[in-house]
Amino acid sequence: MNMLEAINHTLIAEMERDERVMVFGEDVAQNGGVFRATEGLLERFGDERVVDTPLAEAVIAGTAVGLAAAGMVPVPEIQFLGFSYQAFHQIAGQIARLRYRTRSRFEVPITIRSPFGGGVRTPELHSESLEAQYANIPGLKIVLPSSAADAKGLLTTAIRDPNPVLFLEPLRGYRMIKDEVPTGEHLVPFGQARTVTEGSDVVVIAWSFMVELSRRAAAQLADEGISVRVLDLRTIVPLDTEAIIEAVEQCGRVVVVQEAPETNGFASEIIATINDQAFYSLEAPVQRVSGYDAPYPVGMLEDHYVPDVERISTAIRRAVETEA
Amino acid sequence: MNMLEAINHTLIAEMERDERVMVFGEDVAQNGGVFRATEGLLERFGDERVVDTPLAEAVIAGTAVGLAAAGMVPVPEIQFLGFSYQAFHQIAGQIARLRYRTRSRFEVPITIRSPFGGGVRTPELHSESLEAQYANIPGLKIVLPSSAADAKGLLTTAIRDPNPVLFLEPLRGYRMIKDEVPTGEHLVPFGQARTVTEGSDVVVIAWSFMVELSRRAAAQLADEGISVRVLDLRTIVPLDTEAIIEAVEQCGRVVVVQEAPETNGFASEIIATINDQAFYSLEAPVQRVSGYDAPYPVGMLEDHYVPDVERISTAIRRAVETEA
Amino acid sequence: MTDGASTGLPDDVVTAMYTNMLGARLFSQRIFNLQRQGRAGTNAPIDGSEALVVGASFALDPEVDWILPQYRELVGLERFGSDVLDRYVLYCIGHPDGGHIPEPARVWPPQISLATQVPHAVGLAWGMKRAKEPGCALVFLGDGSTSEGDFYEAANFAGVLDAPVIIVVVNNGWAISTPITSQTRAKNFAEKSHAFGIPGITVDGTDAIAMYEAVADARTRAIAGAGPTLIEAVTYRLGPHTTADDPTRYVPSDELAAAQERDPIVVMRDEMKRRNLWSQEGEDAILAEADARMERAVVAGEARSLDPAEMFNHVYDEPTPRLARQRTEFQAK
Amino acid sequence: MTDGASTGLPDDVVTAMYTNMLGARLFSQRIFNLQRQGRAGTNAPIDGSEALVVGASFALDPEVDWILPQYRELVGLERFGSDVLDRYVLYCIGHPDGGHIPEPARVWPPQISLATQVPHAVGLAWGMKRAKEPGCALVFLGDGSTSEGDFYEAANFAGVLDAPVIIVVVNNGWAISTPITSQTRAKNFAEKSHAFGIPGITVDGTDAIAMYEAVADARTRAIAGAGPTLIEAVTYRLGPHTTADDPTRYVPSDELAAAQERDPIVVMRDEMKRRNLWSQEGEDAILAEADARMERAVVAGEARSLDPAEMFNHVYDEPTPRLARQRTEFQAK
Ligand SMILES: Cc1ncc(C[n+]2csc(CCOP(=O)(O)OP(=O)(O)O)c2C)c(N)n1
Ligand SMILES: Cc1ncc(C[n+]2csc(CCOP(=O)(O)OP(=O)(O)O)c2C)c(N)n1
Ligand SMILES: [Mg+2]
Ligand SMILES: [Mg+2]
Repeated sequence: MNMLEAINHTLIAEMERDERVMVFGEDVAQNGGVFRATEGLLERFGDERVVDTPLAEAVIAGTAVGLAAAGMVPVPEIQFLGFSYQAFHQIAGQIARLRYRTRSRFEVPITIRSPFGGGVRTPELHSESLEAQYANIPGLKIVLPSSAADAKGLLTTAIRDPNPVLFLEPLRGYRMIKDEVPTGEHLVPFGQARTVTEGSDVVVIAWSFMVELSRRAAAQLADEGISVRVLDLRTIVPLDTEAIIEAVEQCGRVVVVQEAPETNGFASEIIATINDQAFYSLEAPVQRVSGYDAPYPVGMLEDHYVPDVERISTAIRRAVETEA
Repeated sequence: MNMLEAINHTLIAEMERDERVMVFGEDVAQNGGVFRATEGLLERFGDERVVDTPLAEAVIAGTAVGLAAAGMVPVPEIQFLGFSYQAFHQIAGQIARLRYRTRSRFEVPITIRSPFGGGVRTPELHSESLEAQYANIPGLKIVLPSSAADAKGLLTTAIRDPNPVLFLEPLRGYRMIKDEVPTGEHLVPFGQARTVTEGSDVVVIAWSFMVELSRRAAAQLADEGISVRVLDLRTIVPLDTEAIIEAVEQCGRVVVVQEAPETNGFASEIIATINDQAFYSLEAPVQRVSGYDAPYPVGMLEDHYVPDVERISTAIRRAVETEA
Repeated sequence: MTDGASTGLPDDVVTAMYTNMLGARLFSQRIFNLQRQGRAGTNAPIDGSEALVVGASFALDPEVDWILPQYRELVGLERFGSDVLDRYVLYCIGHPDGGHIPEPARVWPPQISLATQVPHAVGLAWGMKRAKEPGCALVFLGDGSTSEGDFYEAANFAGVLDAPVIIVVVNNGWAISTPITSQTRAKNFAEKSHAFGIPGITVDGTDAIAMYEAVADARTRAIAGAGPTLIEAVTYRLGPHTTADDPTRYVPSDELAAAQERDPIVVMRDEMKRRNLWSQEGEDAILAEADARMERAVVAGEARSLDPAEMFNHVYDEPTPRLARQRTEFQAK
Repeated sequence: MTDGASTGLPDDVVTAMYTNMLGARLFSQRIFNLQRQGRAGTNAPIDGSEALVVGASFALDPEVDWILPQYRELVGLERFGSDVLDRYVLYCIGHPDGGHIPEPARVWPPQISLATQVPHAVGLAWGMKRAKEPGCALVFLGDGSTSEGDFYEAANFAGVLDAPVIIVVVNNGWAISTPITSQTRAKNFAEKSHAFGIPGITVDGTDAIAMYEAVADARTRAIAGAGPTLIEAVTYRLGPHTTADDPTRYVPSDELAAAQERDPIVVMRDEMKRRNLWSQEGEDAILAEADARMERAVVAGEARSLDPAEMFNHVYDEPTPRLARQRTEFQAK
């Protein structure tokens, strides 16, 4: 099953399980979503639970707050993560804080789904990786599945979580990523990283589509005799610090890969966390592979911008070659 | 002169120098700004250049784009940085990118002024330190003066810079920070950190009001025989990587202080930068002092939340005591 | 403008409204003074909004309806439960429990990020409609706040949804120092309803009974499934914007003097007199009781304990490992 | 609705407009096909908007006025300079120079983040007013885009500023799959002008001459200092939303069939015929020339070189040290 199908199935399963779950956003109902992630929901659950909203991201996010207060479990979609900027004041200023402000009188069991990431020649603001801009905002959980099975397991957990969750789906992986998805109920807990490939020379830490590229780099380097562990964070908030420490202790050498611009991307936080808690296990500086500090570029340039297997492999080689 | 006066004088000087400069925002004209930063501008420059806008941050930022295209030099004010969230899509999605998108057909010489930071019992969303959320957005420059003299020198540079600048003013320092301000034209270039106090055992890297607290901690620890260098970054984009490397090489031990929440604050980027470029000079892990990963709290709790001299001193002691 | 001529409202209701209005002003003044004494943070006095707040709250049913205030209204919502005031006092003195108005009071805490509460109200009304609950949601926002995108986006969506929501624009002439003429060229704020295809009316917001009636009508429509209403309540801000403001810098004194003639307390007192319900002793007794009530709130508020580690609670239902680590470090200090 | 009955527009202007409209549709179809051949990215065809785009552009003065498009309009702006089309072709094939429409063409590049261009237009008009420049700014946005806060905030501020701006809402019935009935309950989009206190009119957007006149009037007002105008141009989206869309999933076929009766090209062709300006040969010649013009644009566009390191330019006027380092690393690869 591909990731899109896994998401679609999970939405159906959760809507069947809990009739408080509502899906809404731009083009999610009649059209089944511009990528068909919400296909068939309208027919199945009716127009009270699956709603095409006006073209207004702030009110999509903002009404979710009120719906939650009315006892609903809102699963709004922001059509592309770049347009979550229009809702930033509601997400960062309201959704993330309502529980805190009201000492839990109002819970915020909202899951905001949104695709992001490059490599598929989308127009401007459709491809940006913005997870780091959200990671500095306390109160949100930030989930980035890299496999279809995890998409199911993490989305199920997200919808049932009483906290607000940003559920970020890799656009490039929607149809490309295919794997075995458990049938029946399947929950993946937040804050538990996944070891994608075992290895002992170096650990590559990644999330979302960069996990797939890191896996390919690892496979390639195995032929060169480099044993690469790939660690998929799955959620960046909460962060599985223990898994990171353990991997650093065992491998001593680290590469962090992100699609976002270098400056203050989430890779910086990983490096800072390693500095705080596993400094003495480092045998060499952590290598970071990032997008560049330029806006996400247009189609003819994007393959140069987004990290690829080659750049990841180069960084891995550099990590293992650097003197201790 | 205090920082507020320095800002006010600089605005007057720049508006006198260049009649394209326009100041606008909520309550900036008739009322001279809620902190009086724009006091007297209306009387001096008239209501074509000093304008009270409707209460709408997105259009304050958005019209600045158009004004710039018409040849103006817009210096809009966002009353408190927390409300820049309402303009996030214009700042991050438009202002930061217009030059890039149009290959410099349209320049964006906009300086957005905004106060931020805690410690003065303001209501919700008035105290948040959001610089890290902007630092991950290519195309912006981010300036955070910590002295009155720098407020003048950096604001002058900002207004004359043909790129968009976020000029973030420490609320707590407006009247508290007083120092000698050069009379006449005074420009401080971007990307050049300032050594606030010399020292050789440990370097404390900070920006904005945390520089003042770090200076106090350094003074205090001098009595204990610890020689603390305090480095004020002044601008986080561009970042003075050279000054950071040099300080790390000389001191070997580092503390980074920020008011923002720990996770993915700009301190993370400093640590990542040190990892990239000065790893082998580190004699101990970098210590980071931050706000906590909770929303900025209400008045009775804020002194517990914001880093203070004591927390900074503790971190400095820990940095020098940690074994190499 | 809907006229506020007195109607069939029973005398005891009118007296209760007047009592509530007097209390609101007194509570507000006391909190203002607490700030002056360094015992409370920045706060925004209600002066001028008493009639429209009390009138609206009396037209609602506290058992089924919701109120989402901006920040100026909380002292006037006694009818929605005494917790509202007690918690607002905590809020003003900077205690985190001030943001928690306990059940069953159907009132949201103050909103500082202007107009963001309008989408919340629309979402709440939408949810109530879906759940087939009987009530409606009423949201207050200021004239200045109508310039924010959130107001328009939410009011427009409310129209599409036929959501049972009442949007009350409190036109008090000012947004801090910015007059309504710098805010919009719309003929009035009720006119903005055309953009959403919903009814919009302008009410004399200094007249509690007029406000009562307008909200009662809107509520009837909302509950009948006829959708939202936009109510512009016209009044004048009789005090400073907040404790941090100096209105003499910008409010024309003649305009203020004219507005004071229509002080909502005076307007309602006249109605009380017309109905032979008013006496000086009665007024003194109301004020004395309000004073005692406020004193209790302040004493209790200031006595309320607070563990600084509270700062780490309620970020999530359970702290993340990192937050738990930060709390441990904090407590070890 | 303003009637589109033909007026005193000279024949040569009408012919020029028709030529422009035919070209617009042809260019759009060619670019659509490029995407199908894998030679261009996602793009949005103009079908249905030709009359309103060309009508508007003819009512403006390319020497002094500005146009801020959404994304569907750029193929129709030949009057503002041939660079507009050439650059739009580059834009669609993913070349960064596509975003740079060189001077003196007073046209902004496509805007993807919907409605964000409206504040830009208002700011530009505001600046022109302050600079006492003679022109105005015209901004296009879709029916769906009117639901965004930016539209309301900007139109409202434009009213306060008396900014010389013309806001054209292209009501083509759809925002991707979302019909206007899910977008708003407003009677029509011109009604939204009440919220801003500015004139609002509804025009038949399939009639280029009606559009011409409406924009000409609005421009006269704008330049006279009488402030902004909101124009709703009513048409119907005759094609898919973009190359990525399948409208058969949601567009009722009878509705589409009815709309095709009012195809703007047909409407204008009828006017040409009425004026005895039309002939099959004439039409063929126009199309042949447009075809050749487009061919040149595509050939030049596809031949245009591109250094991948361009990706690091124009982020700032001068790269920051970090960006310069990244560029060096990139080039060393
Ligand atoms: C989004 C946002 N922008 C700016 C502010 C700062 N601010 C606080 S109150 C205020 C004026 C509000 O005016 P209005 O909406 O008319 O309400 P009033 O105070 O008159 O009751 C402003 C600008 C804010 N709190 N939130
Ligand atoms: C802020 C934002 N939200 C969502 C989108 C995704 N999107 C692209 S086009 C579109 C529909 C636009 O409809 P309308 O404004 O009516 O213009 P039309 O395409 O009909 O010309 C949507 C939702 C976007 N580009 N920008
Ligand atoms: Mg007001
Ligand atoms: Mg449309």
